[in-house]
Amino acid sequence: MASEAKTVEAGAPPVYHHIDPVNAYHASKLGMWLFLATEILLFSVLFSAFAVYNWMYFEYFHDAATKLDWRLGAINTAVLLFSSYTAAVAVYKAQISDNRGVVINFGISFLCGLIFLVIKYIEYSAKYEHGYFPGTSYWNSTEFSAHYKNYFGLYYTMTGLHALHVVIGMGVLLWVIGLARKNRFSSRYYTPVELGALYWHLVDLIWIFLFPLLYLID
Amino acid sequence: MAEELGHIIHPRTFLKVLVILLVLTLLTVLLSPRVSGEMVDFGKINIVIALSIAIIKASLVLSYFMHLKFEGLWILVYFITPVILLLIMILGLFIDTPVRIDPIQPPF
Amino acid sequence: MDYIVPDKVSTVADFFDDLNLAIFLASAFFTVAIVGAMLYFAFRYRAKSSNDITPRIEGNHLLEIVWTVVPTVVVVVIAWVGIVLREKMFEVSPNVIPIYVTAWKWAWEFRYPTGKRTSGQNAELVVPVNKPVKLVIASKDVIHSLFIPAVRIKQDAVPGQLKYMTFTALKTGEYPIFCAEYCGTRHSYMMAKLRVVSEEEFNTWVNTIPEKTMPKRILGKKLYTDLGCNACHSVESGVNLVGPSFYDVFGAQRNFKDGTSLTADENYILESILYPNKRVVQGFNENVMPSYEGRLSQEELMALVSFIVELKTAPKEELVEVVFEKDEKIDLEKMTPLERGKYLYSAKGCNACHSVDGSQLVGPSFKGLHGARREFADGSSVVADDSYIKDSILNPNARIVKGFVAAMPSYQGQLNEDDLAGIVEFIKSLK
Amino acid sequence: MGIHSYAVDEIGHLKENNYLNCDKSLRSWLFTLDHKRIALLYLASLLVFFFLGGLSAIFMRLHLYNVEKPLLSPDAYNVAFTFHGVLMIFLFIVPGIPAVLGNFLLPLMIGAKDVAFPRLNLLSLWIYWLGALVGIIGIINPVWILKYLQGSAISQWIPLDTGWTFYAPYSTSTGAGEGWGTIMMTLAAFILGFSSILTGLNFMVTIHRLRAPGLTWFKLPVFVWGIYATSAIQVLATPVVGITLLLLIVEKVFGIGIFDPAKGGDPILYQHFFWFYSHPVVYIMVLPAFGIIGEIIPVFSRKPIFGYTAVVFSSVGIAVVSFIVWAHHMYTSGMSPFSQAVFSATTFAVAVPTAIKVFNWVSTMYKGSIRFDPAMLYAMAFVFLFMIAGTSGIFLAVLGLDIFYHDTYFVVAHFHYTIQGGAVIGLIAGLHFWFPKITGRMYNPGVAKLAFWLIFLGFNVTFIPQFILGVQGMPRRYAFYLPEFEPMHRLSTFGTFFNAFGYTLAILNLAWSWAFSKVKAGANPYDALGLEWQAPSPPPHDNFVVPPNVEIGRYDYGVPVNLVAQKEVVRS
Repeated sequence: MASEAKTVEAGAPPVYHHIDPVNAYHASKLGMWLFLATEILLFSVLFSAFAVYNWMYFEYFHDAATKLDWRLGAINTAVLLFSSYTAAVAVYKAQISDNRGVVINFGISFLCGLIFLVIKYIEYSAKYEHGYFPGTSYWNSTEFSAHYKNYFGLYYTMTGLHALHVVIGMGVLLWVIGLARKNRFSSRYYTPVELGALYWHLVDLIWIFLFPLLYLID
Repeated sequence: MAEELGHIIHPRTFLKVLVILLVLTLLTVLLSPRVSGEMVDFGKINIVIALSIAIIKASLVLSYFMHLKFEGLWILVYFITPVILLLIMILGLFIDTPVRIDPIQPPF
Repeated sequence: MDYIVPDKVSTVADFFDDLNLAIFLASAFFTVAIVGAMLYFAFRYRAKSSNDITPRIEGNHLLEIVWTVVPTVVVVVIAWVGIVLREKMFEVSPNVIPIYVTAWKWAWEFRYPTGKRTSGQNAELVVPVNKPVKLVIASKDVIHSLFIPAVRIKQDAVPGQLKYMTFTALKTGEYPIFCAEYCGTRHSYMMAKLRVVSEEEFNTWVNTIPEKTMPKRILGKKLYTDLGCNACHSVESGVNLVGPSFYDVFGAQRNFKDGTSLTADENYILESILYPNKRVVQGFNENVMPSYEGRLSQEELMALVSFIVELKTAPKEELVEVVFEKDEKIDLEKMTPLERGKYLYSAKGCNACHSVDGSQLVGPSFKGLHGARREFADGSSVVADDSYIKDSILNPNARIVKGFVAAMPSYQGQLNEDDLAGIVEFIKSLK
Repeated sequence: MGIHSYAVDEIGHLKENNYLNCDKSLRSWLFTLDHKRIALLYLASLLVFFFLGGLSAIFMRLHLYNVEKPLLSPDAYNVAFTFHGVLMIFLFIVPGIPAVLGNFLLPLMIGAKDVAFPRLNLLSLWIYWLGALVGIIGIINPVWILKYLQGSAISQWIPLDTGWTFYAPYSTSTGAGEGWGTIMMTLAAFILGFSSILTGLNFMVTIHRLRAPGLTWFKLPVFVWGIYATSAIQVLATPVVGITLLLLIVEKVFGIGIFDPAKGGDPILYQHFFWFYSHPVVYIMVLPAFGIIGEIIPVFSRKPIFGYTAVVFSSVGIAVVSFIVWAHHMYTSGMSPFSQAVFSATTFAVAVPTAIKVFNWVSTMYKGSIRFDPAMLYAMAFVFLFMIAGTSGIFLAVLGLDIFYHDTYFVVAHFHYTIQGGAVIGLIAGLHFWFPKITGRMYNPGVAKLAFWLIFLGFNVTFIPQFILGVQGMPRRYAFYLPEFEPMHRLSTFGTFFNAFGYTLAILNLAWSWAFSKVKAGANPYDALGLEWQAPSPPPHDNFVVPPNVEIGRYDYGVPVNLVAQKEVVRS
């Protein structure tokens, strides 16, 4: 009974009983932007908590921030920017019905995501050796103040949640690559490509603000 | 048919935007006292510099990579509203937390 | 409205009640007017037939403008007056008496600059009449809120921060103090009293501090019974009740469950009062003794430690007199069984482990115990009658109720038949 | 896929092949993509949680009837009020009107066949059920049952007792069930938040993209505007509480000290983030109710709604202003005096649009031809109850008065008048008004009116005494009180039974009439104007047999030709 999206032939938009294809495209994009709004709000709470604590306990946060390695942060920023570029190119390829182009570009983005996670893993393990743990209860030395430990608490929460979104973004990219390999897209139907790219751009957007705030504050 | 769907931007423009973004990232890194020492240390203004460059980068990604420049009005509204709410939240917190004066510590 | 509103005690109360009444009258007027208009329209324009001809009124710009501007003006005025009232409430006048209030899970504590302290169930905020007072409020664990309805002011006690509240009492008398921010099990029992007294009475009250006048050891002895230590720690050498006897602690070698050991000195005694479960002596079980951290002031801790340290050196008769001094003076025979049981309940330290208001301490609560079915750890169960209560006082470890630890000392030989009957009578009265 | 042939009889009733009996298998119900069926599944789950929440409320009131011989121990009372708060808010009233009447009526009112993303709509329903399951487990706290069976002391492990606000130091340090209860319940609230976000997102895109051709923004019904404003708040406010509760969980699991003062955090920061969501959420609850009342009063007064643009702009205005007022819940929590003054000022900006709405409803009835159908009785009762709710809100918004009234029974009475007097009476009114459209049958008006009077009287007798308790200075969430508060508590408990019995009677009347009533309802039983009345009742899967005629203005009562035109549409 439910009018499932029946794919007639490659590249044709799915047919729904309640909405015509062009309207469906614009509706999906509108819905995606709304979802991006909720993601921005999700991170805005972390940003404002960080801003408040940074203002109140500036000295602690300042010396804690020196423990971070800004070189790895900078590389990560470059990696994500490049993956954002390839995601945008992938959308262009989909718009000109070049499914192979989509697979290649989203593949590159996926790899960049992987590199980002590897660098993140290196950073986290470096911190674990130095004994900077997320929770205040794990610290072995007691001469650090609670606010000093909180910096790392916030650092792990923000970068951890961002890394989780990178993983979700990579999952979305894989799903779209899967469809593109069955050359599902054409200039008449490329909504999943556009939505996947939008989500990936958001993940990059969040990191653009995370990098200076966490790594370079003084 | 394709034109009705979404606006098409040629990868050449994407490449130009990518280059500008990488340059801006380099600029942010160079301008931070942590990296290039006291020469650029202007105290509190550093945060403002870093954030403004980040805002420029973000607006570049938004308008070109995410086609926001060529979208309808409503999508722009849906993007601006959470940013305004972020500012309201930060403003609401900052008129309370830093301005809160607690009485003195009792003598014993 | 006056018989409902709590008594007006502080200078702010009048301003508060007038604003309160003014807004009440304004709201009542608007409500009656609008609902009245609605009811009038409803009956005046009742449907006569199924298709009456009704005028096509889409709106009326003038009317809409009026009823937007008028509420805005009214509301702005009220907001401004409200802000002025708040400023008056928290306005600190120059020569003010500071009182330090500390809230912890389910009790208030009021400390005065002269060192006078009241806390726990008999916490009392004593304030001179017509003199401004400033309360500096802190909390030890979760958010509480000092609420004095008679003064019309409330201020949260936030842990890790200090808040203040100030008022000038105009009328003497006793008024309730509540905790207004939910803080756990006994949130509704966390009450205290505000006692407004004359200037002279306040000065005498503030300066009579029992702790200061007594020698440390005597204060230690008073705390030893007040806090119920006597229920688990005896003061004769070798008599171990639930906990080790105090007599042979100081200077002795203590070896602990985790294999470590040290000679007991003042710091060890102080630490085991504040954090008893950190180091438990072999042969005793942990998670029995409650921590006294935050419930005793510095002097009281020092007094208790010095009492334990000087047990060996103190003259014997002062010690003996110390412990049993209460029995001789009060002649048990003349009391009724109920009074006797009630007196023994605190004298023998039962209050340390068994509450009378249903709340959970180390042992089961006495409230509603008599006549209730008791299931034991070994699965059997019996209705708690007189013989069961007597039996569990004399040899408590024979049958342990499910969910409790075998921690009760046996009172064999310390209580005679009448004492037991008295205690049973007292428990029966706690329905 | 052309339009099916539907046997619509002369009064617009569709016997076969309507959305209810077109496919009766359980699978077709649980995996339905039809917005009408999803609405009914939501309604069924909501009513279950409504009665569970009501039950815990009755236990509390019985306990408070006589505190000398208490029915519950202090712990049990804390669990009861947490149960009541969490169930009623997260599981009943927040999804409440948007999920039930919003889902059912939105596509009908804008002439669409379904919501924009039907599969997302089904996903929201399933996420709601998952959240409810996790929530119930969180509250009952199986760890507690396991340990109780193993014979350990009861008091160490009690079910969730932090109240629906989960305030930071209490919920992170002690917390119920060694943290199990709090973690599970905050996780459940996070999941339910997702369902709320996705529903809001769905409705906003539907209103943007799926309006019937010719239906411009200012021809939309007032209810659709209410749903649009509510969805905007749902989408923009819920993520904030989602991440705040996630931070609470992270804090308990990893020991990070963001909100816990023992670890260097600031508990007032938690209150800021929590109330940033929790004030807009009270407008999620009440804005759809404003929409429903804005639909009912014009129909039964046969008059267009007075000042349509004013009502629309006040709905959107409330949604906008609701984001800048959150800290009036925290006046006494130790905020800086300046921020208290600022938030007190912004709070009054919310009072004005609400007042405008009430004035507009009452003026709609001027010179109308008013029929006292049960739905109209509820609507008029709503106006009265909301006048009391609004004015008592003024008391709490005034900074000086709130220092006294915060966390007393005055607040309890105020928010019950706004939520129960507002949102729940709005939901019941909507269910009665659109009952013929949902089920194709008419309910028994006599029993409905009896249930109305029971609810109205019981509600007032329950909560007017609580206003007086508030003035006397009785704090809220108390399991024990001083003797001077006793008479009012007894009166309040006396009223609770009528209130509870009234709701049960109203719901049973609707259920019974759906199952057994012989009276078939036509497409337009009230001769009302509006797109949803042009669909047969109960509507088929694709909602409309004949493409809806948008030219007939929704509020053009008093113009006879429209009514006649309206009747033709249904039959052809």
